[in-house]
This record gives sequence, structure tokens and C-alpha cells, in this order.
Amino acid sequence: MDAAGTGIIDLLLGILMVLLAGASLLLQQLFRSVMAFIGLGLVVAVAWARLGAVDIALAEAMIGSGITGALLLASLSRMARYEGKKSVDPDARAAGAASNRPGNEGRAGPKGIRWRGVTAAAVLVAAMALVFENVFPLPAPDGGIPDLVIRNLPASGVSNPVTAVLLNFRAYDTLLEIGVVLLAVLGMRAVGSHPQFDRSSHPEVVLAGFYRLVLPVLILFSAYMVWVGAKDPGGAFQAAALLAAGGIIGWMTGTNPLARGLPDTGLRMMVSAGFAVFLSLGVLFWIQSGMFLAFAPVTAGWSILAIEVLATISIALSLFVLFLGSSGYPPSARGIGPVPADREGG
Amino acid sequence: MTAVYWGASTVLLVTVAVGLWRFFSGPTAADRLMVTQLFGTTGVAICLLLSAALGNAAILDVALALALLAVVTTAAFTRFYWSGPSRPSDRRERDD
Amino acid sequence: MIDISTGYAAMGLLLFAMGLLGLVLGRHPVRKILALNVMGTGTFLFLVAGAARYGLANPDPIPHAMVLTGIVVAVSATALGLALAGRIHPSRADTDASTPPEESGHGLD
Amino acid sequence: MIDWISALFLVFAALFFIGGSVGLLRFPDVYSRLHALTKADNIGLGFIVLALLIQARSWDWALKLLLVWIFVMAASATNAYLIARTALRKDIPVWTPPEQE
Repeated sequence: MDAAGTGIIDLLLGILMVLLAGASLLLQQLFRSVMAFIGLGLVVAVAWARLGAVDIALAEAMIGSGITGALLLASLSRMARYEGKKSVDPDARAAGAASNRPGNEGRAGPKGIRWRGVTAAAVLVAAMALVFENVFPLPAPDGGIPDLVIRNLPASGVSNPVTAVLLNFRAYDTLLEIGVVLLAVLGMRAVGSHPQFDRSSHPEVVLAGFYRLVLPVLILFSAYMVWVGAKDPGGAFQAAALLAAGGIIGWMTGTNPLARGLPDTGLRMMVSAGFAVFLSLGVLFWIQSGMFLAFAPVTAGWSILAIEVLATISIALSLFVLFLGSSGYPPSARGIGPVPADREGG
Repeated sequence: MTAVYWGASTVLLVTVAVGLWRFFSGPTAADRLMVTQLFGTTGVAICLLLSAALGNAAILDVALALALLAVVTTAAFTRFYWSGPSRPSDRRERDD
Repeated sequence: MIDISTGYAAMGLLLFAMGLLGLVLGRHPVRKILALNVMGTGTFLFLVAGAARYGLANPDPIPHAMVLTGIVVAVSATALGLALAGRIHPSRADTDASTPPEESGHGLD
Repeated sequence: MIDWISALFLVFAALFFIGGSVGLLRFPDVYSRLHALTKADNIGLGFIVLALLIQARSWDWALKLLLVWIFVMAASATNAYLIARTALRKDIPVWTPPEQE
């Protein structure tokens, strides 16, 4: 297996990716599409590892299998339940619109699909032609940018080039990215309330047992990710995704301490802490050195670690709140999470 | 030894591709879920092999993450999607 | 044997195109969100394939960092989109019942 | 020598993964397919971990391999329980052998 050329592995990965992407777009029942999309995430995680992008493989594995799947399944179930209920709900007047099977989309009308299909295919052919004309074959690498990163790595405070780019050389990208996550949480506070959620009346004893086994490892793994991110693949995003996934598992068992409610002020402070500290450190160095986010080489390592720790907490809570907001519970003043765990059935 | 690792990964990817048949034929939603479980486990196995083949210990962390979080999708499925009373559609071809 | 970065870049373009078609042709909001995510995956593949031109052992870290932020933004946007879809969806029940869904043209499907 | 043992373990692993896939395709109901799937999880992955363990370059490498195996087993047991219980609750039929004439 030659590292510079494609092999059977790449061919198989490609076939799987196309099949699963096609399935997630074409299958008429949305549940099947969602399952295909979850499978696509797993295949893509392997592809990242194969392409030497281990940082991305970690993030994809954690977010894809820990958050996206649960998010999609929970939202889809809520919508399906709502659509199923619509015909018997006296407030919903339009039984006609409920002709779709719950959770599925009906067939598009022949007229709509033809016009949209023609337009889309035309745009697509033009775009693909442009891309093939201008981008293929990819230009030969000049070695300039990676060399620049490697040369300046000692001044960045960390030795993992991806972390150096993320939190030092292009720190404004990451600052704005944390800002976008914060904005999503703000948006979720506005629209993400949909309080009906049929809690299963059965206690999840086995899942709770697994949760007790896995939670310490998740927390340890997450701390390890933050720490190791300075020199090896890992970092705040991966750590945050692990913690958020732990929160989601715990919430599904009904025994999550967070589920008993977190004071709203505390929640707000913790969700925005990462962005706030990142921004203030950036301004601090602006005053000191005249350049926004220009970390001094001496203190860069510690600044980055401080930002990463707080960003981990903020992003983890944000992802958890986003999951709850889109899967049935409003992150409202009552605190996040469901009412205390169901007790019936012992 | 590296060639053996690559060969084993290829075989595993083929088994996954074959398992995809169960995804398209169903019949119940749980069958489709099981195919994604197979993807997850095989993904763990391939990551282990890749880490040995490329000599990159960090890929082991990817495998560990996949292993630790394998339960999330199943739990969400049973907790949200397949919660509630039994419907005739659960047992038939259509798995909505 | 195709060069590895060209191969994965072509795969990324293909996924992007498939996602774009799905986005335009899909009717259900969840389908559109899935399609957007497929487009995102295609974009990420293209970027990482570009980074792999410098070799798999030490690829260009800048696209990697961009894709990493992209993945987190994508999952946040997906969550917000699903919440919005959940809010749009019930309101579709309030549109005129006499109009079949494919002709009502409310732009939300 | 060690390489040959590793390769042998990898062959066993591949056999169990192939068996898992074939079982997933051929077995008649959800419960038996679940059995095939978890065999691939536990024993197939176990053999891969064994094959790599005897090749491990350092102790932390070996420790991570063992952790992966332990958690895959724990997760697949939990998953199998969750799926089987929910399927039973959903009255998914259990396959019974056809009557002998």
C-alpha cells in the first residue's frame, strides 16, 4: 500500500460514502436517511484517519457518534410524534396536510420536482464544469504554508501544528467559531422550546449502569484531550464533544445530576465563559503588543491552555443545551434538563 | 506486517459493505440500527489497524472515542424513536 | 493509480454536488438539514484532500484547523436548524388544508 | 514468529467479522442477528486487539488497546440489551423453526 496513491481501501471508502450519502438523500423514509447519515459519519471518520487528519477524525468520531445521531433521532421522533398526533389534535385543523406518514415526506409533485430538478441539475453541471476547469488537477504544493507553520511553531506555545493554527496563528477563526456556537445557543433560547416529550415509563437501569462505568473515563479522556492537544491530536473541541456526549448519555438514563436543573445564571456564565476569556485575552495582548490576539511567545502556552479549558466547558455545555433545545426541552429559566427521573417500575 | 494490517482493514471494509444489504432490506428499524452498530465496531477495528499500520498512536484515541460513544445512538433510538406503545408498522416492512 | 488527494477531492466534489441536489429537491426540513450536512462533509473532504498534497505524514495544518471549526459549527447549526424545523413543522398544519402540500408554495417544505 | 501469531489472530478476527456480517444477512429475526453482531464486536475485535497487543510498541499503547476492547464489550452488551428489550416490547416476532412434517 503506497501512501501517495489510492488503493482498494480508498475505493471501498469512496463506494461506502457515495452509497450512504445517496441513501441519506434519496430514501423516502427519513428514519432510514438519518441512519444512513450516521453511518456516513462513521465511514468519514475512518477516512480522516486514513488521510492523516487525526484531529479531525477525533472530532468526527466524537461529534458524529456522540451528538449528531442522538440529535437527529430525538428531533425526528418529536416531529413524527407531532405529525402522528396532528389528526386527533383539535387545535390542528388541517388533517389534509397530515397525509404524509409520520416522520416521512410525501412524494414531491411531478411539476415541482421537474422544475427544481432541471434548475438544480443545470446549476450543478455548470458548477462542476467550473471546478474541473479551474481546480483540477490540484496545483502542485509549494511547501510554503506548512513550512511557515513549522518554522513559527516554537513561538506558538504548543507543538501540535493544528492547535497552533487554531489557537494562535489563526486564533480569530476559533474566536469567531466559539462565537457562532454561542449565537446558536442564543438562537436556541429563542426557538428551542417544545416541551412535550413522552418520557418512556421504563427506567433505564442497564444504561445507567453503563453510564456509571463510562462517565469517569469520559471525563478523564476529555481532560487528556485538552492536555495532549498541545503536542498531539486533541484539543478543546474534542474534549467538549466527549463531555457533551457524556451529558447526553446521562440525560437519557434520567439520572444525570445536570438534569435536576442548573441555575440559569450559572448556565449563562458557563456557556459564555470561553468566548469572554478568549476575547479578553485577545484584547489584553492588543493593549500590550498592539496586535489583536497576538500572544506573546513566553505566555502563549499558558494563555492557550487557559482558553482551551474554558472553551471546553463552554462548548460542552453549549452542545448539551443545543441537544436539549432541539430534542424537546427548552433551556429555560427552570434550569436545563427534564423533571426528575421516572421512578415507576422500580 | 504493515501489508497484513492493510489487508485486514480491506477485508473488514468489505464485510461492512456486504452488511449494508441488511440496511436496505430491513425489515425493522432495529435491523437498520444494527447495521450502523456494525459500522461502529468495524470502524473501531479499522482504526486500531490503521494506527498500527501508520505507526500513529493518536488514531487509537479515535478508536477509543468510537468505543466509548457507541451506546449513544442506540440509547437515543430506544429512548426516543422506538419509545411508546407497539404499533403495527413496527413489525411490518415499513419502519416509520 | 490516482493520486490520493485528487481522488478524495473528487469524492468531496461529488458529495457536495449530491448534497446540493438534495438540498434543492428535498421537501422535508430534516431532509434539507441532512443535505446541508452532506454538502459540508464534501467540503471538508475537499479541504483535507488539499492538505494531503503535502504528504500524509505532515499535511498542511491550516485546512485541518478550518475543518475542525467547521465540524463544530455544523453540529451547532444542525441543532438550531432542527429546532427551527420543529417550530416550522407544526405551523404547516395551519396552512390551507384544501391545497395539497406540493402546490401550496409556502416555501417552508 | 510474533508476526505469524499476529497474522493468525488477524485471520481469526476477519473470520469472526465475516461471520458477523453473514449472520446479519442470513439470520431470520432481530434477536439472532443481534447475536451475530455482538459476536463480531466481542470476539472479532478481541482477536484484533490480541494481534496488536503482542506487537505493542509501548505500555500506553497496550493499555489503550485493552481499554478499547473493554469498552467495546461493555457498549455492545448494553446495546444488545437495549435493542432486544425494545424489540420484545414492540412485539417483534421471535423466529420459531418450521414444523417438521
